[in-house]
Amino acid sequence: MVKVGVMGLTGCSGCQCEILNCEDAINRLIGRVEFSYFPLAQDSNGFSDFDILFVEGSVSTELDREKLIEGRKRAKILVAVGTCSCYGGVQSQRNDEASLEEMLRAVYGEKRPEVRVFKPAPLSEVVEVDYELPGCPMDKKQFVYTVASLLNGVEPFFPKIPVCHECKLSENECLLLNGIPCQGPVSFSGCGAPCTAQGVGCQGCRGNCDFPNFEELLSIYDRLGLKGEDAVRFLKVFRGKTLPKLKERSVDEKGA
Amino acid sequence: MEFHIERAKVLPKANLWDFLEGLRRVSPLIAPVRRGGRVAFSEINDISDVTIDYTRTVLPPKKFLVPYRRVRFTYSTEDLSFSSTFKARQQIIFGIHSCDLHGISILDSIYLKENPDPRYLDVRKKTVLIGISCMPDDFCFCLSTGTAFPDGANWDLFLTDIGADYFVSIGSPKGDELIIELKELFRDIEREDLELYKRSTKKKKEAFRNRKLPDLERISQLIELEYESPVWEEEARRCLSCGTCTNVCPTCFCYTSVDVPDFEGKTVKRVEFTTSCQYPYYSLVAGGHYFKPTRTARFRHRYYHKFVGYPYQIEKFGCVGCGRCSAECPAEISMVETLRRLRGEDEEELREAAEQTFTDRPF
Amino acid sequence: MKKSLEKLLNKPLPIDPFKPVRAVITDVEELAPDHKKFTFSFLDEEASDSWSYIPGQFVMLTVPKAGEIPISICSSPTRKGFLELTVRKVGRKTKVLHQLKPGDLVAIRGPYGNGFPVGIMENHNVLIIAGGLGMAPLRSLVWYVLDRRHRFKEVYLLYGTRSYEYVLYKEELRRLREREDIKCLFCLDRFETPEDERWADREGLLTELIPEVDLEPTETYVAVCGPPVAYKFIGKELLKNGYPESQIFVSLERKMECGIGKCGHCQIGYKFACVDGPIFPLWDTKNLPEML
Amino acid sequence: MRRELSINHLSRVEGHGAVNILFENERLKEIRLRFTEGPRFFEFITRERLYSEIPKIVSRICGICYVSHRLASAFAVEDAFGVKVPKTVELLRRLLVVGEFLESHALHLYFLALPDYMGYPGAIQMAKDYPNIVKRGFKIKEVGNRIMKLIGGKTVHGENILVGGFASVPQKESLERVGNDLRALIPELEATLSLFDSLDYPEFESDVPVSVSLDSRDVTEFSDLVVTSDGERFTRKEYELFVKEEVASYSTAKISRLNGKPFVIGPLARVNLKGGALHPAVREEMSLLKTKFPSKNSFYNNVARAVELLNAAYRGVEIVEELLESDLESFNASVEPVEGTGYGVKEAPRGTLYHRYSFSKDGHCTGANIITPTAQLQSAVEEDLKNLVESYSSVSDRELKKLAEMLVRAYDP
Ligand SMILES: Cc1cc2nc3c(=O)[nH]c(=O)nc-3n(C[C@H](O)[C@H](O)[C@H](O)COP(=O)(O)OP(=O)(O)OC[C@H]3O[C@@H](n4cnc5c(N)ncnc54)[C@H](O)[C@@H]3O)c2cc1C
Ligand code: SF4
Ligand code: SF4
Ligand code: SF4
Repeated sequence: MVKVGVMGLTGCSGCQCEILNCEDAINRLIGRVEFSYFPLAQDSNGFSDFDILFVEGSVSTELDREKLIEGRKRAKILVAVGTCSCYGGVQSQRNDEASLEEMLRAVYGEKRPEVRVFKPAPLSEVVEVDYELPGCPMDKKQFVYTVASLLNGVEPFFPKIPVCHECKLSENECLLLNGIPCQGPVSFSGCGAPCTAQGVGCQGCRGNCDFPNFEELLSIYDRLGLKGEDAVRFLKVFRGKTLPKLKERSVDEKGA
Repeated sequence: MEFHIERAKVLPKANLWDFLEGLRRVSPLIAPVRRGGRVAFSEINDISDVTIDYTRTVLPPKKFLVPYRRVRFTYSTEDLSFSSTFKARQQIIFGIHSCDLHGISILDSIYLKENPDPRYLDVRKKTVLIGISCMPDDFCFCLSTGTAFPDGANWDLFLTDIGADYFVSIGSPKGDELIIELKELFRDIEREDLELYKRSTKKKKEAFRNRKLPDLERISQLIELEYESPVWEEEARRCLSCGTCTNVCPTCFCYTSVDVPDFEGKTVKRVEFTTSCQYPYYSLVAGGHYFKPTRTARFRHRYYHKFVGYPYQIEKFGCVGCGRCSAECPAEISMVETLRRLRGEDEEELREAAEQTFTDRPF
Repeated sequence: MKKSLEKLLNKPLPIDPFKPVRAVITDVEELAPDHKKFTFSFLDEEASDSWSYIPGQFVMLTVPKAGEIPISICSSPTRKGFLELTVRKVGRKTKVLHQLKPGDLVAIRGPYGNGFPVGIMENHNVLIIAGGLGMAPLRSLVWYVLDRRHRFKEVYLLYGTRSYEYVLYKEELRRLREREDIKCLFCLDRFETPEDERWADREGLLTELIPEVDLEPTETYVAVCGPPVAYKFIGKELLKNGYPESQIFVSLERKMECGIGKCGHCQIGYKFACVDGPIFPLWDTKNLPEML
Repeated sequence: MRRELSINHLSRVEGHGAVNILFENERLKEIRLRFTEGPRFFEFITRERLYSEIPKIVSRICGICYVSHRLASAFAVEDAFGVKVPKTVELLRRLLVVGEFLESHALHLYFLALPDYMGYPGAIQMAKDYPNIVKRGFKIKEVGNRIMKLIGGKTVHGENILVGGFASVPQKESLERVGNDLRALIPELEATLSLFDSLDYPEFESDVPVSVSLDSRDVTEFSDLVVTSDGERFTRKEYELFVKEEVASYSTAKISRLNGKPFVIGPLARVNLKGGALHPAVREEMSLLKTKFPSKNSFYNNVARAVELLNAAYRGVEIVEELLESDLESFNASVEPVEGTGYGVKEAPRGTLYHRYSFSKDGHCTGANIITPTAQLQSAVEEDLKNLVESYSSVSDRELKKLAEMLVRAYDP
């Protein structure tokens, strides 16, 4: 039996829900895989050795940290699921704009919770992560593919190509050409571009594709009326610190 | 005076819908359909969905010949026996514009000349291509690429709008069979029809007058000689590397393949999916080395391949002037503009060039 | 309809060039860290008999569950009944391959590519220059030439790699060095262990060995394979020493998915590494942009 | 003598909770329900963001009831800017809520709660022996997911739920399919109701003084008014006057009190307060149940949930029918930012939810407050736990722990 764990740190449980939404996969996994740790779905969660440990959520408290470090020690393969665990998630979008103290004051006033808290951080800042499945929430199909690959001892393959790829191949009209700010050209595909299919600009929930051209995108936004800081904040929601400092990039740096 | 030609017929416009209905009785019918602001080639269930009057679809009809995602094989891990359930079906694709027909003949050369792909051949043999005439918009430059008219290509029927009727050219025995099958809808051509047909050619050419068209004379050499031109970098600065230009192109063919095992590890699917030379990973090899490391290199490569690579491989340009890559580009980069800048043409010269393309074309 | 197109479309369906044949691993040898040599034999006798190739060609190897990779053939067509591939572990698919053992099944299609122009090399001197893993395809050429020794004039083998630890085919090379009919010159990037010193003729780069070759350049065909960065320097040095650029052949690698000119990844300028290469005359490197 | 019972990690609840029960000299000294979930600073990260970004950001508060957060925040923004949405938007939003309740309640009932009563650690293990029951849970969830995906774009965090309406709306054919799905689901939901009605719930009487709910017919309708079992009524603007939040040092969730007292929200509170307004077919079904409403037994939250599930499907069918007759062309209102503050309340699956935002005149958020059901339930659940421990003081530690867990779970905090 392959031992699988699903651990939640600080997040919205959306990714764990998506795992529970994989009815087919779960049914087929029963008998091959033992969920030895999955507190959202079951009691008796032994913290034993894991063949694969999926971790959702960002590291935001001392407890998160301890659980993650312990999990890493016991896991042969550790997979970060969701944007929180891969990049820090929405909660980390203003990490660079304020100190932890300011953040706490904005939420709790002068009192402080007893637990020790940190600025929300992705797993990779604390432990080594083997694979990342970003997305808010992560994509079910990619999850199933990853599980299937790992069960077979093969690494999953996710080229970081932009969301435009999937959007165009679904024959959607380009939203940018229709005046709607969209992050498709700079975002990592794999979701099947569900948002753009509905006429909502891609919000970049899966983070950056390889060598994104933010500068050109910002100048397009500017033409569409999304200007200055607002445009940068729009890009920052899910990218947090993975959004590069924009002014310093030039076109012919490697891959640019 | 008796006037009789068997290789063309006339379809009164009023009969078009009956014609489509007739086609659909023969085999599954694919035709352009309007959805929201876009037109897409789709399988037709209801003839009234068909749009005759369109300028360009987002994706070319290529998707019905080479699907963007396809399973090449399934293999068993126990005995490594490779099998494929693929079976081409009969289909009619109706309403293809001239540029796209030329696009298909480019694909024919790519897939069938060297190491022919049986799967493509199977699909192609079972597909009937019916073209229709069109008028250009600001993005079209098929006149430069020599693909504005469907001369001597690979189609079965071609409908040219001559006012009240369609002038139907018959390009193959398969096309002829369809006409015979539905002969009550057609009439023989008369002298006036031929006159109108000739005039329609002129009318389409006229529509390109006073338009900026790229001059493709010696373009292959020019691109090689201007390989280091700053134009590439200037244009590439705006490029988002989003791959739209290649994904919508009727002649692009690049793909990546991955093996996808099932949970039990018993069978594996070999999946091929369309990719683009604009993506960095396209040229990434061991040691993290990118053969096309910069956006400029990737941007330039597309032009290089279209105008230098294809001519070397298949003796035709890889561009049919359909204008999709420019019309769909989110950064509004225009192929015409880039080529024009590369040549260093100013407005005046450009108009001259446009005149010239009327008379002689490279292919 | 155009004649050419009509001809293409009227052909009967060909056999699927994407479909590999089955082979079994008969031997695995660890050559150096992360480098293994695999020996295969075909399950199907017909495939086994009809299998022939030219040095410098490659195959598409299906690593079960992981996918297909292009790998140069390192055995010589002069020795029949088996096929050898040397593979370095660099990523997803090669990692899985390295776990396979004798008796395991794989699937192979090919051979692909043009290979070295062995026909026109006959009756000339042959200078073989290998860097690192470039020794793999050139090993095929070495044995081809040695097995038909009388057809060639002088033969030289220059081989350079990181350190003794990374020397491939150690035992074989040691024996080659003892032969009279091939001259071997070996170098290592840097001497660090006594073994390094014992093994190599020289500390330094391959380019430094070239002037030591005692051949009439115009009478010589040169075959080069190594890391892409080395080509520029090796090419320059060869030209400086008088070797004509139409007689120098280099083997180039690109990303590759299909091996038969359908996937596009391997384009080098206007050529395809898989069907127009992977062996290119040095002249092409001047004229194909981004060749190196 | 001290005796301490602690459940460090509550399983089968969304988020992270822990319970500490402290006895001194055989008497209950203290009960603490702690939420150890890391803070995510939503009140902080929404600041300076454009109003249009708010629903997207706060959606991430909870992956199960994200529709509620998105809608409550959209209500608040629309309130601040004085936006009136067209009828279609209202209907589609209500249909979304149907999807949300199907998904969330089915998840809770079948996957989080039921294993307790059937004696399994979780639904995955239960599936081996009761495949059909678990399958039913999946099926209900699936229909909910399909609705949310159809309208919102994704099953979780659909980005099409925006201030002012939607960027696009489904085709009529898809809506018809939803209607059929819902109709086909009704027998399954009836079976669910009788299953949860038939379970053996622990004997228990809660003495949390007040129940609170929105003043709508049921959860599939929206309202700006809040009603309490004390007969109090107040508007969304007054919410913070009545419901006061404070920071408890031991928990990262804040604690709320209504007029200084703990209060309950959620399925049981809603059915107790507004059960009479449910769909007639549901009321009929309810009259046949073993369980009688109003009920003071918090474990009956589970039955109330099953009641709401059935009601959601019936209402969903009605909404679809109305949508099919309405014009699907106008699916968003124009939104022009003005300076001001707006309020939004909504019944989330686990209880009443409140959002407030202030905006500068160019539409940047200048302040936010979000009161989640979890925060509001905290003191009520603590109160209930106290009561539970006192009434079951004689049972073993293990059993008591188990009971405490089941009780917390019944609230699905
Ligand atoms: C004609 C030809 C002959 C080759 N001969 C040999 C040989 O004899 N021995 C040998 O060890 N290798 C050879 N290679 C390289 C070999 O194909 C790659 O190392 C292999 O495909 C990597 O696969 P992977 O899945 O393990 O790596 P991946 O996980 O796919 O990638 C790991 C790294 O390898 C790169 N890579 C992927 N595909 C290729 C590729 N086709 N070529 C080079 N790098 C690639 C990736 O970009 C990445 O940087 C040859 C390649 C070509 C084109
Ligand atoms: S389209 Fe963009 S926002 Fe939507 S799921 Fe994909 S990456 Fe996320
Ligand atoms: S390169 Fe552009 S214009 Fe040319 S065929 Fe392709 S999409 Fe059309
Ligand atoms: S290399 Fe680029 S331009 Fe050429 S066919 Fe491939 S994707 Fe298209």
